[in-house]
Amino acid sequence: MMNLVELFGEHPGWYFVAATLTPLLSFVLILLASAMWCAGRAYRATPAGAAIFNLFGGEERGRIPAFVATGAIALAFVFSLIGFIRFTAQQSTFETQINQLQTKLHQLQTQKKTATEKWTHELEEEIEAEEAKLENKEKMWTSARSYAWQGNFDWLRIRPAGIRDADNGTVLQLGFKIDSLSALMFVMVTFIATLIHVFSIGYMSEELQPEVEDHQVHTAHGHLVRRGRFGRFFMFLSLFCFSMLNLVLADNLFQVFLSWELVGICSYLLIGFYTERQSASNAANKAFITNRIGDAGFILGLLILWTNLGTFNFDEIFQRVRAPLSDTHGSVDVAGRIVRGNVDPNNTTKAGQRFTPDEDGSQVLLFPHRPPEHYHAIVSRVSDNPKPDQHSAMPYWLLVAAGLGIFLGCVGKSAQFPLQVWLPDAMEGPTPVSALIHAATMVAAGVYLVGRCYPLFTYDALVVIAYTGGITLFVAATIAVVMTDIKKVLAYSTVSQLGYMMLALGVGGWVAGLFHLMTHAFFKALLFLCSGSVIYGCHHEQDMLKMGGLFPKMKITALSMLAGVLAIAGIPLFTGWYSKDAILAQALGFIYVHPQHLFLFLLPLVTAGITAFYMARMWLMTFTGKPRDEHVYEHAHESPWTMTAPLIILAVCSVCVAWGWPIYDAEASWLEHNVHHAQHHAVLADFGHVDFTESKDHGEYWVVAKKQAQNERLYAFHNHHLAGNLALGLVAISLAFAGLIYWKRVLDPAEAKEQFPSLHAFLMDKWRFDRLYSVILVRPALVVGHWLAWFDLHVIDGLIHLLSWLTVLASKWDGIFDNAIVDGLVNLVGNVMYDAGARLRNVQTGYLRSYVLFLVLAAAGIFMVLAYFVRMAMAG
Amino acid sequence: MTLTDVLFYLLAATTGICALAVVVTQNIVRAAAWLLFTLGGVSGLFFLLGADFVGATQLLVYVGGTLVLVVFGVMLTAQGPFINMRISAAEWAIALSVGLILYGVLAASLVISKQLEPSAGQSVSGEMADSTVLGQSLLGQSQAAPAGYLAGIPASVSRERKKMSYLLPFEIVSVHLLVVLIGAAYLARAKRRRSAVVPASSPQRGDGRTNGQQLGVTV
Amino acid sequence: MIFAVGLDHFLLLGALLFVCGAVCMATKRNAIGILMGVELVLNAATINFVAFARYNPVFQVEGQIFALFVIVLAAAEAAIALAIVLNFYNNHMTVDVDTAEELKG
Amino acid sequence: MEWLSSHKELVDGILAIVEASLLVGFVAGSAVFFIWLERKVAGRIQDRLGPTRVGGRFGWLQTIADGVKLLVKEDLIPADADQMLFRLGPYIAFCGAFAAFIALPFANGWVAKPLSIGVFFILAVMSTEVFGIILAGYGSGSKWALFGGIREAAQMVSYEVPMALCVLVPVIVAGSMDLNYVSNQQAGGIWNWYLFHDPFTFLAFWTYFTCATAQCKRAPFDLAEAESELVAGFHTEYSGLRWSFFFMGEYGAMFAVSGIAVLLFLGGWQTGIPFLPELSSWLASALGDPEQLYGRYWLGWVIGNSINVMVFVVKGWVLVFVQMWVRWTLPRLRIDQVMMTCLKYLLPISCALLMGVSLWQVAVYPWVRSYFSYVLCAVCVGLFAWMAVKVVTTPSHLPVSVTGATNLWHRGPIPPELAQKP
Repeated sequence: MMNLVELFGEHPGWYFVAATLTPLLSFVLILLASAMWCAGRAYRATPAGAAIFNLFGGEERGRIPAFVATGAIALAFVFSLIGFIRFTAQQSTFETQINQLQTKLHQLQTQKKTATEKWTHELEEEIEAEEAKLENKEKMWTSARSYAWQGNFDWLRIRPAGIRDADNGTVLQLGFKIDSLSALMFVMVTFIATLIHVFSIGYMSEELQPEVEDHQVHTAHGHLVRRGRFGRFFMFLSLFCFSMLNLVLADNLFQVFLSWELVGICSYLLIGFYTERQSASNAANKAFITNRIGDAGFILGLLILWTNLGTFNFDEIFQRVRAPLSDTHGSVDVAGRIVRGNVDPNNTTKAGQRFTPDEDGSQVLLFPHRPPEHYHAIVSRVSDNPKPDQHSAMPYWLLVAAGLGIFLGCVGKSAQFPLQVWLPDAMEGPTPVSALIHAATMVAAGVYLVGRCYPLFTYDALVVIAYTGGITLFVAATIAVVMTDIKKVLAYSTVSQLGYMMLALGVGGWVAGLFHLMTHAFFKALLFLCSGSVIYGCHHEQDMLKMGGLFPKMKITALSMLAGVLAIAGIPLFTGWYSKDAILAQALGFIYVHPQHLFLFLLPLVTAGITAFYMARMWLMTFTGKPRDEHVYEHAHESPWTMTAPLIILAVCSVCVAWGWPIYDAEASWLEHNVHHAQHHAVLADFGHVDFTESKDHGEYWVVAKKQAQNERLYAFHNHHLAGNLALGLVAISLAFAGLIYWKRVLDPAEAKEQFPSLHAFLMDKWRFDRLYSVILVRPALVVGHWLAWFDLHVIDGLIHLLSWLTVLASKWDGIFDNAIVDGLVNLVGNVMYDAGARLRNVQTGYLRSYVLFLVLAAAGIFMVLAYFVRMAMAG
Repeated sequence: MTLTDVLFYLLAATTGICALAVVVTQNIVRAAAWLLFTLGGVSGLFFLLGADFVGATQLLVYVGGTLVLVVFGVMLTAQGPFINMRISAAEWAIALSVGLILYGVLAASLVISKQLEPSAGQSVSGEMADSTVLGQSLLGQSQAAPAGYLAGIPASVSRERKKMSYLLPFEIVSVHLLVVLIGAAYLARAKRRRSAVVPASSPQRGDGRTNGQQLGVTV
Repeated sequence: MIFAVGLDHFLLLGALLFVCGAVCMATKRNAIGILMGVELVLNAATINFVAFARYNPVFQVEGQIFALFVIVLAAAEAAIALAIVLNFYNNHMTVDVDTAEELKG
Repeated sequence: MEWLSSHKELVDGILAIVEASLLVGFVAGSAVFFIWLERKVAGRIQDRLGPTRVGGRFGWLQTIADGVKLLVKEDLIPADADQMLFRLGPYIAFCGAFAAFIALPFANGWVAKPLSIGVFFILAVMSTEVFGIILAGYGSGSKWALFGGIREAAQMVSYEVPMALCVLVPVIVAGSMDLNYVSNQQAGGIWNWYLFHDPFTFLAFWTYFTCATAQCKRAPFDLAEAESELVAGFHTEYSGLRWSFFFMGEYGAMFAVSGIAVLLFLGGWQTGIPFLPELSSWLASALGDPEQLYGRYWLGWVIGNSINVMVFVVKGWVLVFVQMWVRWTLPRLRIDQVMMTCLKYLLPISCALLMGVSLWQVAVYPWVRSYFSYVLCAVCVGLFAWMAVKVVTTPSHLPVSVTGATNLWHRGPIPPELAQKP
């Protein structure tokens, strides 16, 4: 116990580990309980079995699993809250001190500029002292962070035979590294997950009955009747929470990958929760397979990184890829950049190969992640065998491929442009699942990973990311406009919001993207839960064409959903506003520098309007106007408090979770500042403004540095309001438009449908993606499969039959040969032996004493021989 | 011809003669008695050599333990008061000749080695390791023989010794003893079936002679 | 002078005991007599060990240690052998080893 | 002096003979004394007087007379006996007991052969005694003798084990098997005796003494010569001098085991008077440094040692007396009970004691160890004093001759049913 106290006191990072493990614990508990239940049920004829069966719930297995899971996740939330508070406290103290030092240093330098000669050297001394202090303080902060907020241990270590050195061999580690991003993610995930657990207690309540009738599955005897799966649902939820938190917690790519797959399987299980429904199982398979495609890329990326960098740890990877901030000779100009160059393999010496820096060289310089005492960051010779503690080089295209591979994984997980098809179908799962997985957390995992791995991505990779995001957000938004299923609309909006995030990351808006991730998590969860509440109220009616005018029936739901709608639409002072403005501003700054990428700004800008339109459409169609379906309308009712309470909380959150002071300032959001702490210096190096006035001359690297030095962020900062206002204008217009159509009924959507039937069909058909895939992927696969089956059936089997026939034939002859010759020989030998034995047996008198005599004789003989040999040896 | 030599010759004579007596005597219990003197003589030789501990152990284990066991064995398997199994003269002749051959060979090899290394054997090491050293080397604390080709070490050369442990053999022997204890108890336990049958229907019992089963109660 | 006792004398005595033991084993029909022969042989070995321990300073520990082990193992051997003899007696109603000729070829 | 140093071995031989004869004399003498003592003790315990007439008072010549009788008795050997073994038996038995005295120090450094493994040696040679008895029992060619011999052998062989284990207990405490060293360790106050050293040695003493009694085939373990069952056990067929050899052996063994007990547990020749060593050393330092002291006043050293011898012998006799006391007080066990006592109780107990004392040495707080002996000593002395007081204050029945009662089986007023009989 004492140890635990010390552990959490000195290494508060373990709070997060605890938060990660609690859901796992609940998962295991529920699993064991249900295992016992099943065992007991199998033997419930016997008294013992019956006892166990009743002990673990009997026929009516109440809400206990739900309470266990909810309690676990709530506990996790408490843990991560404590951890978060402690982390922010420590961080803020250190950073205030560091800022004070920096300001003082700045004052001194300005003084030095204006001072007279006689004071200069004293000032210089003082400056040096201050610099030393600053460096010291930063060192302290890093060490404190690594001491308190990081930790890892070797999970398994596979060595090549003979290597005993700890640095060699394959080491897979499990570890945790907490920075403000992951801390925030923890709080966010656990908080939302807790609310969603509470919500699901209400929403899944009908699964409590021992017999549930599934109206959507038709069997020979009418509807399918099955056992309720309340506990299973929460078990999956717990497992899911564990894997998601573990993903956030991880400090190395391998752990991320593990939890990545766990998340995938959980989403598979939850999407296919209503297994009996064909659509559900199809959707589950679809999601899973689509993710496999992405994960193939992920694995490729992992392999490339492992082979070239020899480590999975984030910090080490980044230290190897990106130039260090400073080396023994002071600050480095290309600090935090990817240094490219050419390696001349012919010109190799003992020191290694010659490396000539070049801004578009074919190789990338890899830096040591355990630098020696005295070293020069940019070297002209790299060792030709990549060791983690010395300079080496790897092909540039491989780095790009690795980045793209990992990004492909994220594309699959976050349903980006080529692979976005699975997410809308995933709405087959229960609505809380949709809320938890497909809005708040799992799809966020992709974005989170892109953010984590940011330093890995070269400029080219980033551009790809940005375009993927752009296309995705536009496509999804357009589809969302025509969807009538309320959950599908939300699903597409999710896809498009994720596109926003990806785009932001691509254009260097690291903070903006992840900031949007947080805010979006809140309001999207809110929206989904609201839709869930609506669906629940309307007895699992999801089609908006059958709703309408529900506002008086379910006020709380309607109002909280309105908050979510406004938030996602980016109305000022709602959370969405801060993040979306940041993204747009970044995109604008980006195209200022790279005008050729104009679309990267236009698409999000336009889509902001579209978003506002379809969200408004959804809300209005659902809650206003006159009811379209009387049956639904009469039965509609407000949900129980377990469902509404989370709605209210989330509504409040999605209004004010991003506020800062002053509220009206889009850049003063505290959430954003907190995310900002975690930003890797590579981001600034790639997109930030670099000041060359004080930098020392490092020969030709100057050129590289200068050419790479852009300042997208500077422009973004200056044009923040421009972008924001443009978007706001569009939003206002589209809101008004939506209002006219769906509220005032000035325009009729049906007319628009008749106006552009082809476009509508195209959009309804989701841009024909599924059809395209089935044409170019599925059908060819089937055809090839048939060919292969035919080949297998006729050619291979034929060969095998032939072989077997030949074998039989041969073995016949062989049998003859065996019996005649081999056995003959063997028998001959056996007979000889037998006769010999029959003659020799007489030696075995069976009398102990004769044996002893033989022994003694043998001893004598041996002694004679020995004596003879010894004499020979000694004498000769 | 010092006192030690005299004692040696006395003890050696006792030992050898008694050993021969063990061989020639036909009565097994007398053989045991002669064996007693042989063993006693051997332990006396140990004392003479200064190996007190070994000598005492010899007495305790052999005379106090093994011999008594042997006599028990005699009496448990006794069919008459004086057991007597003669063998043919021919066998005697063979055995004796073989034994003589062996002895000749051994003596010859001794002589040969004498010729080869005249200094061998005549050097008396000043001090015999006392029980403390033995105990320590059984615990692996003291120093034992130097590694190397044993025969290659000329006598009277005491060289740098390395630490070597007899702890493991010691443990093994103890465990071995335990196993033996159990095994012997298992093997020798009175067979119910037999002990039910034997005393009644054993022809060579009856007249005032002892039989093993009765004594088995006492032992 | 020849009477000065040296290593050889002990070795000769050991050899004598050894041979006596061997012959004893070879001539006794009584199982226990054979056991006695074994004891003699083991004692011969012990004598040699201790004599070496005395006359070769290199072995002054080993000689005694090995002698001890020999003694202990001899005791164990005797116990087991007697147990076997008792079994033998239970099965054959005699301790004449010549009756144990099941292994006769 | 020259001559001595030049003919060292000759001198050694002569010395050996002298020492041996001294020891034989002691053993024989003590045997004589013990036999007399036994008869007296037996008599007293059975409300008899025991020998009174021979040699005037106390019948102190009784044993001599018996000896003469034994010498002149006919020495007969049964026809069915195995002559050689029959003759051999008593000598082996006696030698076994006698050889124990070779390593038994009577005083500081006064020991025939100082051995670093003295106690082990003594146990070893005493274990050979059993063989003589077996031979005697077997050689007599008599069923009774054989039974006695076998029983005896079984009993002694099995009782050796717990006895040796108990001996190991103080050996562990002292860290040596050299009896001289062990008893020097216990110099000083009585609380330094290993008896009081710790609870395990304390218990070990009693266990050892029990085993020793059985080892000497003394009652209540004297199944070898259980008159009621087998006439006289292994020495049924013996008479005359051979028979007396057995008895010398027995009494020698009794004194030997008692001597071991004294040396290991009861401080050997140490008087147990506190501060005596300090006193003597102070004296020595007052008179000059010890080496010179021994050089100058070697006579004083001899005298002191002679006193030690007396102390030692008296302690040994006391224990022997206790053995006799027990013999005439307790009834005889059955053979199976004897074996059970050894194998089922004494053996585990002694093992436990061995482990316990080892743990005590390594695992107990030093201050506990240092103070425990005082406490235990105080308790024991107190108990002893109380017992003594009790014994003295309880009225004891005087022997018949003194009371003058005519009816040996009945004491006090004659009961009426007896009185009415004519």
